[in-house]
Amino acid sequence: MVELYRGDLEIEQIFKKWYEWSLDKNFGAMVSFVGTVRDENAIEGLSFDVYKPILQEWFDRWQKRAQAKGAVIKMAHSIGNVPVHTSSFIAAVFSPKRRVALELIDEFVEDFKANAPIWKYDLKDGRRIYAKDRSHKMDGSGILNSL
Amino acid sequence: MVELYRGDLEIEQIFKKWYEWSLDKNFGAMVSFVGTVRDENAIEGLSFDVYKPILQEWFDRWQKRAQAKGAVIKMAHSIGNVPVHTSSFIAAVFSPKRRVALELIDEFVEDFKANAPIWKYDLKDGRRIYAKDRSHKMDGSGILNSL
Amino acid sequence: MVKVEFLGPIGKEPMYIEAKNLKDVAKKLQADPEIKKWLDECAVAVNDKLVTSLDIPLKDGDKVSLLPPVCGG
Amino acid sequence: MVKVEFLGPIGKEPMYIEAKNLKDVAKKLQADPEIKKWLDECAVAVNDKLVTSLDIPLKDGDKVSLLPPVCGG
Repeated sequence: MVELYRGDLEIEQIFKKWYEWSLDKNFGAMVSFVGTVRDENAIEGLSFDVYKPILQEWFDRWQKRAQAKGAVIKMAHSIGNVPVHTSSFIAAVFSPKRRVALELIDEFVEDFKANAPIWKYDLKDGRRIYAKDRSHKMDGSGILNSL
Repeated sequence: MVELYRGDLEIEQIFKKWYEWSLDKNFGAMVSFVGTVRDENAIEGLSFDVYKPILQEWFDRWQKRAQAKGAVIKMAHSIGNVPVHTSSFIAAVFSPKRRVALELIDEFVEDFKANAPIWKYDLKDGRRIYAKDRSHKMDGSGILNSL
Repeated sequence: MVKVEFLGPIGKEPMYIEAKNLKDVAKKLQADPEIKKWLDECAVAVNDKLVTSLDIPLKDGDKVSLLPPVCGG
Repeated sequence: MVKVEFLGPIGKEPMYIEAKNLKDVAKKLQADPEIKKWLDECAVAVNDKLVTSLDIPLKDGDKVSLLPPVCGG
């Protein structure tokens, strides 16, 4: 299951929980990715909308792909406001062998950026401004204008 | 600096320390790799010898390479015995942007396996058995037999 | 009636329209200038499954979602 | 005298030998059957710097290290 939390993530707690979960599963490798809000463009933070049903389905497809390689993926993401220098995203891949984990985390994070139904806003003066210039059209975009 | 610890690593503590260190450095991405001893071949654990001077020098070269990309690498490794289902290795890359971190962790871990001066032994019945079949000749091996 | 919902930054309340298939939905949305400007950029889901074709029949109670450009992480 | 040390699983005490360069060291080590069997597989460091050539002069007090195949992690 995708884990969603309001506000910034307690990364150490989530990492600890996942690591401890993994210890008796006989995985040899755990690779994790943490995304932290950078202080740039004079923002106070970022804010996120998440559409859970399609996010979960997208994630389930990745979990099946991981399973076929003997691996497991976990992810957690923020909903709402995340201040500068706190974290909004953590993902981890567990696998018996390191190559699988190193390759999967890379592919997973890139596809996450391109296709996970999450919308990002800059927070400035308490207002949310859609980060359109950093956003990506999902696969299949535009069909409603294709008549 | 390379962090070396006797016995298995307290992964949550090390991760927490590194993560907290990173928060005000304005990195956007942290990618970490954890290696855990698998229960296989009827071993009780693994054991490691480390030659610190050459390990540190190898690591310093990687740190310079990371620095040139605006990134920082950290690593910790065990010395001596590490029981099954505990961890002997953690490395992390911190960088402003995710691509640098995802690519560096992969290259770093692969070169670590090939060239870091660390020797691995299986622990069976309390005895250390050199894991020669899983070991790799370092770059430049064999010159003393080349006359 | 089919429910059309607008996710993320589109910031519009759901619409309820008569439509026998996704083509009908497309025609009606193209007629609204506020919505039309989003259509090139939006992916589409029917009952929370992403679709890549307009040849999809719809029935009463179905839900069509518009997903504008994303950026998680 | 040059100190020759054997790292990791070679499990041998350091040797102290007369050598003007790394070639001299190679010759002496090849003469010891116990050591010779490791030579194909070992990398070599002089004063903790890895080297890739035997054309390296040595002086009194220098240290030569033999590094057998590695496997960290």
